[in-house]
Amino acid sequence: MSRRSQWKQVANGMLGDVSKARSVEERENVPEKACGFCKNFSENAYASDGRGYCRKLKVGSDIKVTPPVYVMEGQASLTVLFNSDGAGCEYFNRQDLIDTDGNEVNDPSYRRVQRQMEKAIK
Amino acid sequence: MKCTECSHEAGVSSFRYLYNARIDAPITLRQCPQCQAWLAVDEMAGEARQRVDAGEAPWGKSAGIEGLAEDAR
Amino acid sequence: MSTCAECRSFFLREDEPGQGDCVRRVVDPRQAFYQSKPVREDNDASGCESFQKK
Amino acid sequence: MVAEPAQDQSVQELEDKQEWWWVAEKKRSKRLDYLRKSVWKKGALGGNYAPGIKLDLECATLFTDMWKFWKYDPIMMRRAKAIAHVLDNKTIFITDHSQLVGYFGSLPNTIMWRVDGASMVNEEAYNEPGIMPEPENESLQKVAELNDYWAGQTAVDKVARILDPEDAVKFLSGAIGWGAPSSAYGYSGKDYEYLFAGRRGFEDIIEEINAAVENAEDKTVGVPGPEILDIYDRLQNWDAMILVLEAGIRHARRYARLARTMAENMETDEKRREELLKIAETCERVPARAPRNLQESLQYDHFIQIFARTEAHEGAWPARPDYYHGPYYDKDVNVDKTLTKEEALDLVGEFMIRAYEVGGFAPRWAREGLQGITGTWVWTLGGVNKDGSDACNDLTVAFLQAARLVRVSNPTFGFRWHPKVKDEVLRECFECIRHGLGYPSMRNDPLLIQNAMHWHGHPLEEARTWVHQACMSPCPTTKHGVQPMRMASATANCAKMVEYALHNGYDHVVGMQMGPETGDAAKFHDFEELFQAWVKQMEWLTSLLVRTVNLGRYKDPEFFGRPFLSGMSERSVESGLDVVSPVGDRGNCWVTAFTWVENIDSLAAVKKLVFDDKKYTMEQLLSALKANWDGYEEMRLDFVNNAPKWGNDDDYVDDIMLRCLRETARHSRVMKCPSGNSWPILPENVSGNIHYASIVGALPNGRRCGDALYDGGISPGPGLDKKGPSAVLKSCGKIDHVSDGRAFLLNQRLSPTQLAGEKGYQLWKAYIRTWADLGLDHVQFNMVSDETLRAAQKDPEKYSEVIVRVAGYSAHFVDISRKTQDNIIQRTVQGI
Amino acid sequence: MGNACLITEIQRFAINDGPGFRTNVFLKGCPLKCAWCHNPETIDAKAQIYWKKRLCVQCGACMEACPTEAIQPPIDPVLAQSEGVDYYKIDLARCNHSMQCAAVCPYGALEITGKLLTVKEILDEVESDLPFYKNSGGGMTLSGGEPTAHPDFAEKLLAGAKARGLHTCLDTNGYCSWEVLEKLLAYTDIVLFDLKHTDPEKHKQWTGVDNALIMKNLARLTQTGVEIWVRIPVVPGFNDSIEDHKAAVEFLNGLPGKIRRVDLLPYHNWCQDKYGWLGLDWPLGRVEAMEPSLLEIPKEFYEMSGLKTTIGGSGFEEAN
Repeated sequence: MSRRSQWKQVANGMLGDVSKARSVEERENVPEKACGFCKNFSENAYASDGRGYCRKLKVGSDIKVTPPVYVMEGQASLTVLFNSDGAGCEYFNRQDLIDTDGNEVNDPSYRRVQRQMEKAIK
Repeated sequence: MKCTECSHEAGVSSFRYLYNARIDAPITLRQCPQCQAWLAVDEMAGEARQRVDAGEAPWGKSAGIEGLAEDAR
Repeated sequence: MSTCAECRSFFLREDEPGQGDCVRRVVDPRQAFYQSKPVREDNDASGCESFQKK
Repeated sequence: MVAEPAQDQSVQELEDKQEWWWVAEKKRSKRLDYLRKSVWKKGALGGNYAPGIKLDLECATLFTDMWKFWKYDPIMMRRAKAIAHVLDNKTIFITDHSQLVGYFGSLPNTIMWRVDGASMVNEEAYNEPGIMPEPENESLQKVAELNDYWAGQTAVDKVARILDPEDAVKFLSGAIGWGAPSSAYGYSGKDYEYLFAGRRGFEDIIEEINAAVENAEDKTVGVPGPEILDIYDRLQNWDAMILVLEAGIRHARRYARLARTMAENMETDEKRREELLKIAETCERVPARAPRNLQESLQYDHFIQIFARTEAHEGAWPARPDYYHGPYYDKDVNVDKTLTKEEALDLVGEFMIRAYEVGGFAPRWAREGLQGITGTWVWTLGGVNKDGSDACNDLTVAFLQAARLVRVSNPTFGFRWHPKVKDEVLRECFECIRHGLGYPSMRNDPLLIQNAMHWHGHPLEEARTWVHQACMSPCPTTKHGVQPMRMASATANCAKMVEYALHNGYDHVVGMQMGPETGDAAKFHDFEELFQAWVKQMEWLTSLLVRTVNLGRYKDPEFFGRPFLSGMSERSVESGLDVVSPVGDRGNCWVTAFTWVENIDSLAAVKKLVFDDKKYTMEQLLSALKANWDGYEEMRLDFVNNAPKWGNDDDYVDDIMLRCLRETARHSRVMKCPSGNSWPILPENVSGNIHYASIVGALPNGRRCGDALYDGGISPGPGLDKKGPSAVLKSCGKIDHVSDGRAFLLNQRLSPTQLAGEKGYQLWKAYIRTWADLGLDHVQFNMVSDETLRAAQKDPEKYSEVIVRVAGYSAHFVDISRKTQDNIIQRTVQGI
Repeated sequence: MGNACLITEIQRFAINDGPGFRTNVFLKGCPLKCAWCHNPETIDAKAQIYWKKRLCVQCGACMEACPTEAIQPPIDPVLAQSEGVDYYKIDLARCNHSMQCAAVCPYGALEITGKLLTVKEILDEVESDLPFYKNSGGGMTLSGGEPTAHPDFAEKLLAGAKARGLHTCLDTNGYCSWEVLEKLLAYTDIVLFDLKHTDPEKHKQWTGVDNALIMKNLARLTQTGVEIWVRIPVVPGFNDSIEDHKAAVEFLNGLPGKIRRVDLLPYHNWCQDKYGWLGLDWPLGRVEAMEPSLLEIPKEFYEMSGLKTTIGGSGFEEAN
């Protein structure tokens, strides 16, 4: 894969899907095993709208298909959303959420997108 | 390391690291993963010294460095 | 049907026929102010909560 | 709500206790008191908006409706029509007791939403709890619809699509840079020389445009040829400018109408009725025609700011109010005597409050990096005239006095100090600092003028018109000097340079290969190898950001378009080009260097303890860093305490600072902006040191991932400047503030008790003279005691008005996150 | 002798010890034992060890390193730090000042005070604040301890400073032979002269020495024409009564020559940590610091008698 096409794939994960039209339901829905509840989720420092990285899986992985595709080696991380469904991912590792009020400043390993999280923890 | 509040025991690094009271002192603030209390930790000894008051400010989550490491100048 | 022209908050514009300003006093938790919004005189005001007959 | 002061205490008692916020409350007029307390604070508390602040859906909807309707128009025209629609139809308001009007949202408590800027930001708006107007469900539905419509066609979406995908991913990781590469979120300078010095109103500008159009049309109906082809586009742009300027005039007249309606139908108080009629008269005059008095002049300026912000989310507020409004103050107060000093002070105070009120929705990274404020409204005071004579006037003094009465955290002032500043003016500056405002920051005028000439080739007379374009960087307010679009995205998280040099370009926090592979640091034999790796990372990081910004600027007229700002620019009125087009712009770019000094202290620590003393090996150091220093505390303290630190007048580490700066300056001249000019660096932080605390990994200066970074610019690490303020200034003075970079931020905390009374002023004055002699370009002060700050942490209600200097701006102490508060307290108090 | 001396601190940006911004050089060793001394580490002429108990975690590394077994065995750190405890890390009677303990302490809890520095080393550091002196009329202040206790070194240092064009202040208690003082005057622009008490008994009781020599030296000094700032540390129970001030005013106005000004320095106890670090008990430390405003009335009293007087001795009182 050329350098450009490889990075293009990551860029699409960051920009393409997220920017496409989504309904209120799609935005609000938080699956039981959402990626955002996983210890491996790292929220993007640039956007606090729920997009982030998986710290385990690299680009090329796909946890939506069965069986999931896991790519562990590579230059760039897999981009996922807070409310991507991680049910099928064998690396899902739930963590206790703290600092759920969003007042504290950035800590990407712990900060999660506010609205969905507040709904989910209630 | 042992939490002074709930006695949860685990390695220092499994206590969530918050920040240093002062960069030039061995006291840091960490959070107990079990009871979420904020602890002043002696990094040299790997021991939790005391619970740290999180303050009353509504956004004052990472509070409580008052008096810690005050003579570490 | 009641129209904006019949409301106490309506002030007809001299320079634009049929146009007016809806001017109301508002007191929010911090400050008091007058607000203005352009409306047409024949605007349907039946759904307007602030409607007050002249 | 502001807590009540102790009513039984006299001003003198409060002054003795240095409770300046209560002093201000007692001293200011009833009008200012009302206006100051009634204003809605738009800056976020730490990360979240204050209760009651709502997203402005009205303007976003109006804008989108018209944008959809005119979908076949060229972008400038389409935007102009959408803006005009907003200005003609949004709700406007006049607050009780106010004399100046204009807000860019529809109600006092709303934050404007730049819906066409970036779909990422739009998604954040959707996700932000608490800011949806009631009923929430309906608002959410509305926001979702707007987001769906704008997804993929906002300005930043368009730029991101054409960026190199590797650059895009790395930039958007948030690890290395900040800001957005579009004038949708820029800092626009204003051509004040054209507007104010030129005494032009919008009608005058429209006339000039019409003349230009006539001239151009002669060609488009004349001899065919390639040279006339781009005139067709320019004609569209000119039309767009006129359209939006006319909308501005109409918008002001809506206020005039409202004020008259209030005066004639509602107001019973005779005095207030007169004021309302004065407002009406003012808004009938400006912006259509040039102002005739102080109120008109201030109102004109405010309208310009509001319209520019209706067009784009401007993150800064470059202004030089004493210089441009001074003649009107002089005329009204000193010559015609139509205003008393007190009345003028009310206007000036309200002018600041109206700016304080302005705030748009900002994404979380921006709120975290600019805690407590909505943008860097740094207004420029003092300085020199074009002929080099002292430009300070009575209005300079009035602004400094008004600042102490209204005590807002935004705008703040940067004062252009020069040797000819009169003692009475300098005393006013000092009073502001002594009252704990944290501003004005002091800027070294002769030096910065020289700097502007050195880096960007501004001619002397133009360089002398400079204003702060954001927190720090000077920019002329002239036809070719003014920079219409400075993008924050050339803001580098510099600590990553040394982090990547140590980890072969790999980012352990983000989990990506970010920088170039500069070699396994464990195998470095000497300091030179490490330093060369650092140089490569520095070049890579700054180049990536500059590429992004350059492309954003180049494509902005195509992707965004600024008809209003173009109408404010002599260059655009003359040429018919979008003002953001680099053509005819001399260039005034800079790379903001966040978290810079970490590089210096880290490199010095490695040099000393690994390569010179050989106390540790590189392997040991890398293991400790990988473990985030966990289990290596003794070694960590060694790296903190036994390695030389910047700011102690120690050549060992100061020389490393100079080497790093000079390598960067060399690279600055290689990188070019779209106008072909250089990209010098400018170390400063705002509160990015907190935002980046968890994004920068462990470093050899002894910090762990999670610790606040240093407070920025060239300020030494908090508590690490052990030799006192003179050593700090000496270290900083080794930097060539002309050729090593664009400007250098320095924070100092001074002890309030030492600066009490006349002797305090004398001490400060001697300090400032020395600061200037040593050739520094900037210094700003925090002068609030630890005790007060600690008390404010415990009892925020009671201390809600305490202001502190963060970095490059001031904020109310209670509005910033606890981590930032602690970081400020830890800054060494100097001068005890 | 005289080329190097033990220095406890070179304090830059000092603003209360002579005009303008100054660099204070603190020499170690003083013949007086003032009960209120604010710099107890400067009394002893030898290098000493600070033990900062709040930094000490009782790891025991110092005990292993000490060649004379002068280190107390570790106890519970909480106990060691508790109020009123008499535990002190070093058995001062056995300590031979090998400084091994300070060298090995990983916590920085043991620290040496007193560093041997040469005239050149000191002046190089002092000179680095030249731009500050230039803008404020500042310079070097030689302090202590007692500079006149090191006559040769003090002379070389002051002479060296003058040779480099620096303004100099000599901060002295006046307890030395006239010859020493005279020798130093040649290189001194301003003498900061401590006046503690006019009563010989009380003086002896609180400082350990008689004041006759001091008062004689001050009188003689006023005849030389050198600029003199008399500094009175006002200590509760010692010299803060109106009678004490009256006596001081009388004495000062009875001097054969003029003094430039009087600085009333309110007593404070901020230095009590240092006593603790040295293992010394400091009875006066329990006396609360004096509010500077309490000296407003005495100040007026001095001024009414024609003496220009300040509280706190700021170097910027007379700046322009």
